[in-house]
Formats: sequence, C-alpha cells, structure tokens
Amino acid sequence: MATDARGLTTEPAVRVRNLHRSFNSDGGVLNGLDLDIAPGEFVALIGRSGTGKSTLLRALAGLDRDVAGHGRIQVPESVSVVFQDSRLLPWKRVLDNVVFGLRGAGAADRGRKALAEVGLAGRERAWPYQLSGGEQQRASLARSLVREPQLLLADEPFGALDALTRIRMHALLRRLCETHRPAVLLVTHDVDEAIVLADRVILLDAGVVDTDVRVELTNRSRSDAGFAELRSLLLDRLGVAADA
Amino acid sequence: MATDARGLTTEPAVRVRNLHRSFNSDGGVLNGLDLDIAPGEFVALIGRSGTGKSTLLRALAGLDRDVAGHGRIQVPESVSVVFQDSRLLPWKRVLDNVVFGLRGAGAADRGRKALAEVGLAGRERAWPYQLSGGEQQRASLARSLVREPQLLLADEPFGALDALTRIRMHALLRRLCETHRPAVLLVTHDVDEAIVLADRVILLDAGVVDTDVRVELTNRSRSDAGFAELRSLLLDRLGVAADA
Amino acid sequence: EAATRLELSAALPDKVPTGTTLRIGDPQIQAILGASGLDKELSDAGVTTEWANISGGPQSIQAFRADKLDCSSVADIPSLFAAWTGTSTKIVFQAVTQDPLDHPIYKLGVAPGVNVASPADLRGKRIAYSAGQAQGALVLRVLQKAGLSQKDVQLIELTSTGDSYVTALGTKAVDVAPIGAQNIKLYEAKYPGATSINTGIRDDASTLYCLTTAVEDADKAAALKAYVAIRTRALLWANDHPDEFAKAYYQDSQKLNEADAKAVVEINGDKGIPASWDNAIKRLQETADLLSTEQKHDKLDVTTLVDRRFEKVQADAAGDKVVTGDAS
Amino acid sequence: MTATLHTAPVTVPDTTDQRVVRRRLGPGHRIRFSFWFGPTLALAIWSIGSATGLIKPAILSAPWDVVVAFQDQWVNHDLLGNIVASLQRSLVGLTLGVVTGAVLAVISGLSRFGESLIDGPIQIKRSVPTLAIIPLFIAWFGIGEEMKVITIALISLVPIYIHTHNGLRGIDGKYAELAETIGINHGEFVRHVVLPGALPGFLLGMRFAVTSSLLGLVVVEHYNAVAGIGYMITLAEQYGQTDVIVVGLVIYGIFGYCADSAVRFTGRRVLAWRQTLEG
Amino acid sequence: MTATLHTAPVTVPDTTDQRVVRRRLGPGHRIRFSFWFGPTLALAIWSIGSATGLIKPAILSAPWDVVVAFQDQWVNHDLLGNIVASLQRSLVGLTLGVVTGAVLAVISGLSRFGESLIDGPIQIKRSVPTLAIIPLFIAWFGIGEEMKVITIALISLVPIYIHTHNGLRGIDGKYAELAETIGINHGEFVRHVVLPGALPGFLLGMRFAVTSSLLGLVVVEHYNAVAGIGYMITLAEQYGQTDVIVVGLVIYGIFGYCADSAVRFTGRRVLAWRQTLEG
Ligand SMILES: Nc1ncnc2c1ncn2[C@@H]1O[C@H](COP(=O)(O)OP(=O)(O)OP(=O)(O)O)[C@@H](O)[C@H]1O
Ligand SMILES: Nc1ncnc2c1ncn2[C@@H]1O[C@H](COP(=O)(O)OP(=O)(O)OP(=O)(O)O)[C@@H](O)[C@H]1O
Ligand SMILES: [Mg+2]
Ligand SMILES: [Mg+2]
Repeated sequence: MATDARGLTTEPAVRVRNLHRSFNSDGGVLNGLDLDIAPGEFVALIGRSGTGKSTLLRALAGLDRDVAGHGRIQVPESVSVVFQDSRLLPWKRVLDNVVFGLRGAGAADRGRKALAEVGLAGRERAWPYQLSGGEQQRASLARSLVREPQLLLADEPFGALDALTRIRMHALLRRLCETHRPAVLLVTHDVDEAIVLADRVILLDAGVVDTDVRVELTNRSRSDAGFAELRSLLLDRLGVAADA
Repeated sequence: MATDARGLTTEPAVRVRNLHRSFNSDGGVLNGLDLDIAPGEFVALIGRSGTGKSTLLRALAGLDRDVAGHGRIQVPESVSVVFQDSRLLPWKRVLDNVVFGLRGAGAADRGRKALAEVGLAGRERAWPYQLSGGEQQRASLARSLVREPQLLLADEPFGALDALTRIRMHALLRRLCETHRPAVLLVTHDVDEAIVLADRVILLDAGVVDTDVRVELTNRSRSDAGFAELRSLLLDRLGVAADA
Repeated sequence: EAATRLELSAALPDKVPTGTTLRIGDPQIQAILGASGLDKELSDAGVTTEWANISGGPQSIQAFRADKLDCSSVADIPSLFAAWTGTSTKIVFQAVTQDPLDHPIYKLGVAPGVNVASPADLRGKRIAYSAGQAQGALVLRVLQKAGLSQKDVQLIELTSTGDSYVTALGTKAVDVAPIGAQNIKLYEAKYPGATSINTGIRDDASTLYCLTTAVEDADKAAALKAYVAIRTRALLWANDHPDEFAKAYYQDSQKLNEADAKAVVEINGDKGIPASWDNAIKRLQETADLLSTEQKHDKLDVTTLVDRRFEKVQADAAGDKVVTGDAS
Repeated sequence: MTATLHTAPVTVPDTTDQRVVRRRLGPGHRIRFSFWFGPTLALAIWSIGSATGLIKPAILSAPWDVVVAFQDQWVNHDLLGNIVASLQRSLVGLTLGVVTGAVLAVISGLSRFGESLIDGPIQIKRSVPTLAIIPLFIAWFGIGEEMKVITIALISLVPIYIHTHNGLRGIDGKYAELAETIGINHGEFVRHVVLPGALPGFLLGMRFAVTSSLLGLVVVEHYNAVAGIGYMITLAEQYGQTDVIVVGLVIYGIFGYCADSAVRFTGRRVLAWRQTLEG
Repeated sequence: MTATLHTAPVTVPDTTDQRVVRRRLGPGHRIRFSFWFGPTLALAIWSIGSATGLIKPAILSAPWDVVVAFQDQWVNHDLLGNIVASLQRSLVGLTLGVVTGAVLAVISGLSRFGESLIDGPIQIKRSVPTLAIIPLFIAWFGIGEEMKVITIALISLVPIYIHTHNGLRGIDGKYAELAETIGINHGEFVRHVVLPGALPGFLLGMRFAVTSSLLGLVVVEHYNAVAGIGYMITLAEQYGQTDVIVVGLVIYGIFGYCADSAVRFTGRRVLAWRQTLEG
C-alpha cells in the first residue's frame, strides 16, 4: 500500500493484484503481477523489449478484453493513453486529432495551446502523414495531455525524440503533473529518463515486478552520486554493465 | 573528400552535393546539404526532431521522387533501408518479412539466423501485429542486415529498444559492419549511441550539416574523457547542457 | 368502397355511378380516344379512366394478381395462361383483322441462305420457339397446319425479347422464327438474303380481358359496358382515319417517324368488330386444346373465359359495320 | 578528433537535379486527360469498325447513324424529357437507397445482433434476380412511380450496404481502441472513426450504386412508364430500331461513365489523407 | 532510496478476473450460428405472412406450396439436372471472368497507361445493361453455350476488376516504397505486395462476382437453353407459375447465400493477418 508525502496510507489510484496475461498456451506474459500507484504518483516502468510492458498498460487501459488471463485491476475513471505507435487518426488533421473527443467551447483553443507546447505550432492543419516520426509522437502526447486525466499511461512517449526536444517534453510533462497531479505510469527504455522523471521506478521481468525503487534524490543530475548508484542498480537488474 | 585508413583519397560511397528538398513553398527542409561517406564508413546522423533526417535518408534511398528540390546524389548499387516505422508487411509472417525479396536456396536459413541474432528465434511464424514494438523494430533490422548491402540507411533502428537489447544490437551491427564493410548512415537521437558506434557523427540543422566530427577514440566508454568531451560538444550543438 | 356485387349472369347495368374508375392498360385505344375526341364521351358517360402503359401477357397478369389493374388489351394467349395459373379473367372485347391473311400480325422470318418457301418446307429446320409466348403458340399452330409434329423440326428455346429473334435469324442461329409483320421489312433490309413467308393461319385475335372481380363489381361492369361501346367506335374511327391514328399512336406515343408510323398502320390493316363471337371462341378453344396437348396443360373450356354479355354491346355500337361469316 | 563547423553555403546557385533513380513499382502519376482515353478509344474502335464494315450496322449501328438518330429523338421525340424523367427516378431512388443502405450498414457493422438480423436478408435479396422480385413490389407498391423508385432504391441499397459494411469492418482495430480510451460515445465514434474510416468503402459502393440505379431504369421502365430512357429502349426494341437502342445505350454509357468519374474524383478529394498507390 | 527486490509470487491460486470494463465501440465477437439467423428470419416472416394471409399466394407462394412444387420439379422435371447445368455454366463463366478481371485489374492498377486503355471501356461496359449487349454477343458467339459462358464471364469480370483495382490502389504507399528499396522486380512486387494487399478488395469483388454469375443465368438462359435454373424461371414466368418461380428464387437464394458465406469465411481465414473491427 502506498503512503503519501506525510507517510499516511492512502487509497491507491491504481491497484493491480495477481495479474496474469498470456497470448498463447506456452507461457504467460504477465505472471501474477502486483502493482499499486498512489494518486499523483509518477511511476516509470522499464524492462526488456518484449517483457510485457505494453501488455500491462493495455490491461490497465481496459484494452485487452480478448487476451487470456485473470487478476484484479482497479483504475480511476478518467484514463488517457499515449500508445507506443502514435496512433493518430489518418483522416483527421493534427489539431482535430488532438482535440478528438474533447467537448466544450474552448476545445480548439486548448488543442492549439497543447500543440504549441509540444513544438507543433503552425502544423495544426497538417495531415498525420505529413509529420516526421518525432512530430507524430509529440502530437500524440499533446492529445493525451490536453485531456488532464487522473491516470496517464504513456508507452515510450519520447522514444523518437532528440535530446533537446526530449528535455522540453520532460519539463512539459512535469509541469502538467504538478498542476493536475495525475497518477502516471510511463514506459521508457532510458534508465536516466526514468530516474529524472519518476517518483518510483519499477522493472518488469518474467511477468512480475522484479525491482521497485523509490527515487528520493534531491538533485536529479547525472553527476549526482545517488543518481549514478540508482542508475547502476537498475542497469544491473536489466543485465547491463552501467558503463557500457 | 574522404580519406581511407591509410590517408589516401578514395571515391566516396555516398556523395551528396547541394541537396535541396522542401515540402511546401514556405521554406526548405534541406537547404544545400553536402555529404560524403566513404566506403565502409559508419556515419551517425543526429539532429532535432523534424530537421529533415528522414528526408535526407529518403533522398539517398531514392524514395522522394515527388518532393520538390534539386541537388546531386550518388549512392552505391545495393542500398538497404531500415525505416523509422518498422514497416513489416502485415500480410507476411515475420520470417517471410525478413527474407522478402531474397533469392537463392539458403534464404530461409539466413533469415532464421538473422532473426535469432536479433533475439526473435521462435517467432518466425508470428504475424507482425503479434510482436511488441521493440520486436517489430528488430525484425525490421534483421530484414535489412540479412541483405548485406553496400549502403545501409537506418532511421532510428534502436529507438524502441531497452538498454540491454540495444547493446546486443550494437554488437550485432558492429560485427556485420566489420565483416561486410557497408557504408552506414544511422539516424539516432542518442548521442552516446552515436559516439559508441560511429566513425563520424554529423549533426543536421537548418537543412545543412551543422557539425561534422570524426570519432577517433581508442576507448569508447562513457567514462573516457574524450568521450565526454565529444558528448558535450554534440549536446551543446543540439542546444542541451551536457549534464541535463 | 364495397361496391355491389353483380352476378355474371345478371344484365349489365347502364348507369355508371359517378367516380367509377377503370384501371386500364390499353395504350392504343387511349391514343385513339384522345385523337378522336371520344375521350370526352367516355367521361360524359361517367367513366374515369386510370391509364396504365401496360400491354401484353406477363405484365398484365402480374398487375392483375396484385390487383392494380382491371383490364388490359392482349391477344388470345394471356387469358389462357391466366386461367392455367389461377387468375380468373374474362374477355370483354373481341376484334379481328378484316383481311387476316393479308395482314397477319406475325410472319415467319427465314435466315439468309435458308430455303423455306412454304410452311411445308419447315421440316428439319431449326425454329425459334418460346413456350409461353404468343409466338410459341403460333409456331405450334403452323406446324399443326403443315401436318408436322414437334419431332419433325428442331425447336430452339428462345425467348422473344427486344429484337432477339431478328438477331438470331440474322446470325443464322436459327433457320426460322416468327417476326412481327411490321418488323419484316427492317429485318430483310438489315440482313441481305433474308426472306420471309406468310404463316397462312389467322393470328388476328385481339381482345380486352379483365379481372373477373372487376366484371363482378356492379359499378365497374357498368363502366365497362360504356367503355366497350366507345372502344368499338374508337377502332372504327381508326379504320376511317389511318393518318390521324398513325400520328396519335405510332408517332406520338410509340415514337416512330411519320413514314414508319403510316407503314405500320398499313401493314396492320383494318380492324373489324365481329357480329358474333362464335368463331373467335372456336379458334380460342383450338389454341387451348393445342397448347394443352403440346405443352401439357389442363384441358380448358374457353367459354368460361369470355363474358358474352359484352358481345351485343360491341355489335350494337358497331351497328352495320360489323363483320360476319368467315371474316369474323 | 576533428570538429568541422559548417561553412557558408555555396553561392553559385546550382540547380542540377540528379536523384537516385529507383524503379517505380507503383502506378506512378496520373496521366492528364486520361479521363478521355477510354471513351475516345471506344469511340475510335466503334467508328473504325463501322467504317470498315467489320461491325455490321445490323449488329451495331454506326456512330454517325446514332448521331442522326440522336438528333431525331431530341427534336421529334423529346429525348430530353426522357432523360430528365429517368434521371429523376434514379436520383430519388438512389438517394433513398444510399441513405438506407448506409444506415443499415452502420447498424449491422457495429452490432453483431443487428448484423444477424440485417445481413442475411440483404444477402438473400441480392442473390435473387430483381426481375423476379418485381411482381412482389407491384403487389405492394402498385405499378406507379412509387414501385419504380423503391425498386431502384433497393437495387442501389445493396452495394452501399455491402461496401460500407465491409469498409467499416476493415477499419484498423487500433483506431477503435484509441476511441475507447478517449471516452467518446457511440454517436461520436460513428462520426469520427467509423464514417471516415469506412468512407473509401462507401465511395466504392457509390460507384456501383450509381450505375445500378441507372441500370435499374431498364427494368422498372418496362412497367407502365410513359417516359424515360429505359422506356425508349424498350419501345425501340419492339420496332427493331437498332439505332435508337444504341442512342439509349450511349446515354447510359455517358451518364454511367460521368457519374462514376465524379465519384472517383470526389474520392480523391475527400481521401486526401490517404497515402496509397492511388497517389 | 528504497529498493524492494521482488518476493516469491502468491501461492494460493486466485483466478478472479476483474478487468477494466470499457465500453466496446467495435462490433465485438461474432455470434455463433449467426449464419442461420438471417435465413431463418426470412423463412419465418414468409411462413407467418403466408399462413396469416398477409402474403397472398398469387403474389408469393407459401413455403409449403413451394416445397410441393420443388418435389414436383425434382421428380418430374429434372430439377437436379437444371441445377447442375446452371452451376456448370456459372462456374465456367465465373472462373473465366475472375481470372481475366484480376489480370486486367493488376495491369491497369500498376500502369497508368494500361489504366487509360482498360479502365474506360470497362466502366462503359458496366454502365450499359447486359440485356442490351446480348444481341452483340449473339452475333459474335452464336446462341450456344459459348455465348452464355462469355456473357457470364463478362458479368463477373466487372466486380472483380473494379474491386481488385480499387483494393490495389488502396495499398499503403509505404509498402511499395519498402518493395522498391528491397530491389525486387515487378513480378515479385505483384506476388508479394500487390496481390496480398489487394486481397481484401478482391474478396469483396468475389462476393459480387459469385452472385453476378448466378444472376447472369437468368439472362443468358433466356437464350437457347434446355436446362438450367434461369431457364426454369423464364418458362415459369411465361406461364405465370408463381410457385415454380419461387422454387427457382429459393435455389438462387440458397446458392447465393452459401457462396457468399463461403467467400466471407475464406476471407476471414486468409486475412488472419488483419487486426480490424471484423475481429
Ligand atoms: N497480439 C499478440 N499476440 C501474440 N503475442 C503477442 C501479442 N501482443 C504481444 N505479444 C507478445 O507478448 C510479449 C509482450 O509484448 P509487449 O508488447 O507487452 O512487450 P513490451 O514490453 O511492450 O515490449 P517493447 O518494449 O518491445 O514494446 C511479446 O513477446 C510479444 O511478442
Ligand atoms: N510528406 C510531407 N509533407 C509535408 N511535410 C513533411 C512531409 N514529410 C515530412 N515533412 C516535414 O518535413 C520536416 C522534416 O521531416 P523529417 O521526417 O525529415 O524529420 P526528421 O528529422 O526525420 O524528424 P524525426 O526525428 O522527428 O523523425 C518536418 O517538419 C516534417 O513535418
Ligand atoms: Mg511495448
Ligand atoms: Mg524521422
């Protein structure tokens, strides 16, 4: 059970118990996974390619009706997902993709603002195919952020971004988290990114949470000793020598 | 003009002169880019999201017939492309995707071997949609590597891979390069990756080669001083403080 | 509107209640009425007509079954088939052609290069045959008259739609096929070497047949009585005014050009109103008998298909212009 | 380590365009005026065939004879009236059919229950010749305009239904997933995902529906019509006027071809978001 | 910093399955036996209508009368022979049409020049009523079996052509790009990219081609046929034998429905690589 900043036990935003999922008979992808995420908590999820990170996210998003398995899942009402593929509707222009499903008068303006924040001002009327890979990813991020959900599930939202753009997106995401305090589960392959952004980093292996570390660094700079220590711990669990 | 290991001038494998490309009237994506790549040379291409890295690769691959612009391009006969999206044919099983277009008796075996090398042994008969994001990317990589081209154009081939898998793919790519010595142009967002892998790193900005550095490190470990120096230079050119 | 039921044996009422509507498919008469001004007399008689541009067997039977039509002008075959398939109809009008053998409805087209000079030459020939259509019955009758049976010739099943018979002849897919007399000239012109012969039998049956339920409706029966009388006069008017007739029907309604329209009228010849239906009924019975043996239908007593109360209405309206004897 | 910061770009404007030439495997660019190729070719073959006597006038009237017949029909027989009557019929029928077909397709496409009710009957209907169903329609709707329009509506409903349904079912499942996480209702889903996603299918259906609605005229104008192209053809057949029949066919051909091209043109416009081999 | 290494998994097997329930926007799972729903419903309506007298026997014979007529046709009029004759005809015609249509579609789909030659005439052909073209065919191919098979081939060619062409042009351009970089020739491109990519379209075309080839029988068996379902219907129409017509229609319905379902079933099999709303 999670504890809040004052050490009090709170009802978690996400609660997963004994989650099993398998795509075929010869072995499960998730094998009895347990996970709690407190409201407003930022959890980074790392793990090898093909360990089941996306599978877990899809289970939390309720998109795996047809996948065999069992377990218990509780999530908040409003969930927003950034998919691993950016999944823009090809028949909607970028702005329409961002505000898709938003109601109310200010929707278009909010969408425009979100696009500007991810560096796509001026591309509102482009078709998705006219965007570069990273631009598509950012548009997809904008679509999720503009919704201000209680739970944000993001599947490698920065994978196709260069260092600078990535830092800007980090800042944007952090800012939004401070304002609306959603619970966040962010999949990333970049251990540094995980440590920089998250309150907690969990490592998925063999279908369960293999490692679960709380990031309690005051200085989240790479040169910090705690940072390096955490980094080597995680890389070690991933099977990599920290200096590789 | 490139010089080979013995300092002799050689005919480059890739020669680009004054390359212009633009998608609309209000500004070009590539604005007079010049680039030479020597045979067997490994060049890493970095740059902000949306600066035209993919546009350049597509020009080299001859896939931009319909894009406005001009300039001169020379490339070798046999070119292989790893696309930014993994672009597996959805109607072919993974193995068939890998050996697609390969001729000769041993094709299936070579494909199987390539799949095993990228860690997808046993998934030969899976449909593309049954692979995780990283697995798709690796299958696509296997497809390119199995062809042994004279020029390999790879557009962020490791973007969706975790640290361990990425290191394995680096090793695989390096091994293949040593054996067949293709010229390589690899787009990446990871500056460290660029330094670890490449003979030369070029940075694209404003449609031209902004920075072009040769990596002449004996020890390509992050802790090496030369590595750190090169890293800060590149990050600096990208607009990021090296320690961020 | 539950109109009073009229027994089929009862006398036809004279008074047409206002608003009585007849739904008729009789395009030729419709045109003549308009051209001759007889339509005014019809409405003066209290009959409202709802014209349908329907003629011929299959369409009228379909409309009868759906109860969307009261009467339709046809030759003799449809009323037989209506009976065989369970739709009860009555013939209320009979007309003949005044010189039926000189003005046949059908001739036998002969394919180019085929030698057929008389019906006797039909032996061994391939003849287009369409079981349910008037053309089919005609072929059977021609064979019967020539003393041939179905086995002596080769009947080629072929439905007559559009100009399919003309095409079949022209391309020598069949040797002989019945073709509308009005189209013979066109056919011979189109295919050099094509010829035609007369059938030598009467095919001039021309009737108006109605749903029995319409005849049993007292109001409609009264209207029909008026219609039959005026229809008689219309046919006679057309005999006297061939050019106006050609213009009103063949030119304006059937979209032929003036020359063709006049030619068709000329080919079709003058219509006659028989003083008695006896001969017509006799011929109808012969056709029914022939079809029932050759095509395996039930025996049929054709007197159940005619409503002879209209025989006199017709004859009275024609007055001294009736035809009698062999002509009828 | 050598760092070369970029130097100023070349000043002499060199606009040589030497690209990597790769064999194009797709169809390439649209040829301008290709719209006219097909009809022109057909006309040429027809004319040459007729002129050289390869196509006998008995089989197919020569183009020039058809032109004469066309003039005659236009001047003397109100061809325009026939065309207008026919177009009106098929337009009303088409509209009815398209709307109903699309609505049924969406219902049956999105609900398995709806599908099990709607789909079977439509499949059966379309396996059965229209000509054979007309007696039923006459019984239900009479022999007037109503029956004609409804028959045409039913004829054109079928391709719209099948194509829209097929297009809808062919939408990539990942967009439905996205829509589910976005939290929209069924109506919005239909508007924003289903309709645009099924649009290519619908448009293909339109191409068939349009021609069907025109061809349906031939069938329905057999019955109690006093104007219309189908009626004109029926009449001409009775009197063996080959040239008039061909006038009718040419009109069908022109309308069909134009309507089809219009739908395809619209398709290219509204499907600008697609990057396909169509280009 | 707290690092919790994972402890052994729970030992009591708890197989509760409590998932996030999200409103399904797609059509969901296929209903079992839904294949039978449509026909059963149609049969039920027909039976009830006939029994209650809502459907008069003159308009549509009651199912039981049709069964009697069916038996009669089977025993006395060689219904089986008719069916076999018809199926043979439509099968040969269909095969011809499908092959030609697919080949033409690939040629015209991949070459703008081929398209400009092929596409127009096919569009024009399909705008023109088959009935009206038959005289031409009779002139060219006689009134024998040849003409019938060719007519059916031409009827079923059209939907195959259009759908395959449309499917081909709808292939995502990025796969053509991939193929270009792979360095394959046109033949391989067709085999590995074009055909599988156009397969969904082709299969939809098949659904139309199959029914067209059956419906075409009605038209061609007007001409010089001595056996066949179309011939049976034609005869019955002339005689006005409603129950026999309905026997023919039911046979059409059954064949059409089964053929259609077979194509759809095949489609689901060979399109297993697709993740669409079809599921
Ligand atoms: N629809 C499917 N059918 C069969 N197997 C699947 C399916 N989807 C995923 N898998 C398999 O399940 C495993 C977990 O997949 P998942 O997408 O969750 O991995 P992941 O951790 O997100 O990997 P990555 O980092 O590469 O995206 C993989 O081995 C994948 O091949
Ligand atoms: N088809 C197109 N139509 C219009 N604009 C396009 C098109 N393709 C790319 N662009 C634009 O051209 C610019 C360069 O795109 P490109 O894909 O080369 O970027 P990139 O450097 O590969 O970026 P990323 O790292 O995000 O993949 C972008 O701004 C993009 O929006
Ligand atoms: Mg994943
Ligand atoms: Mg890119």
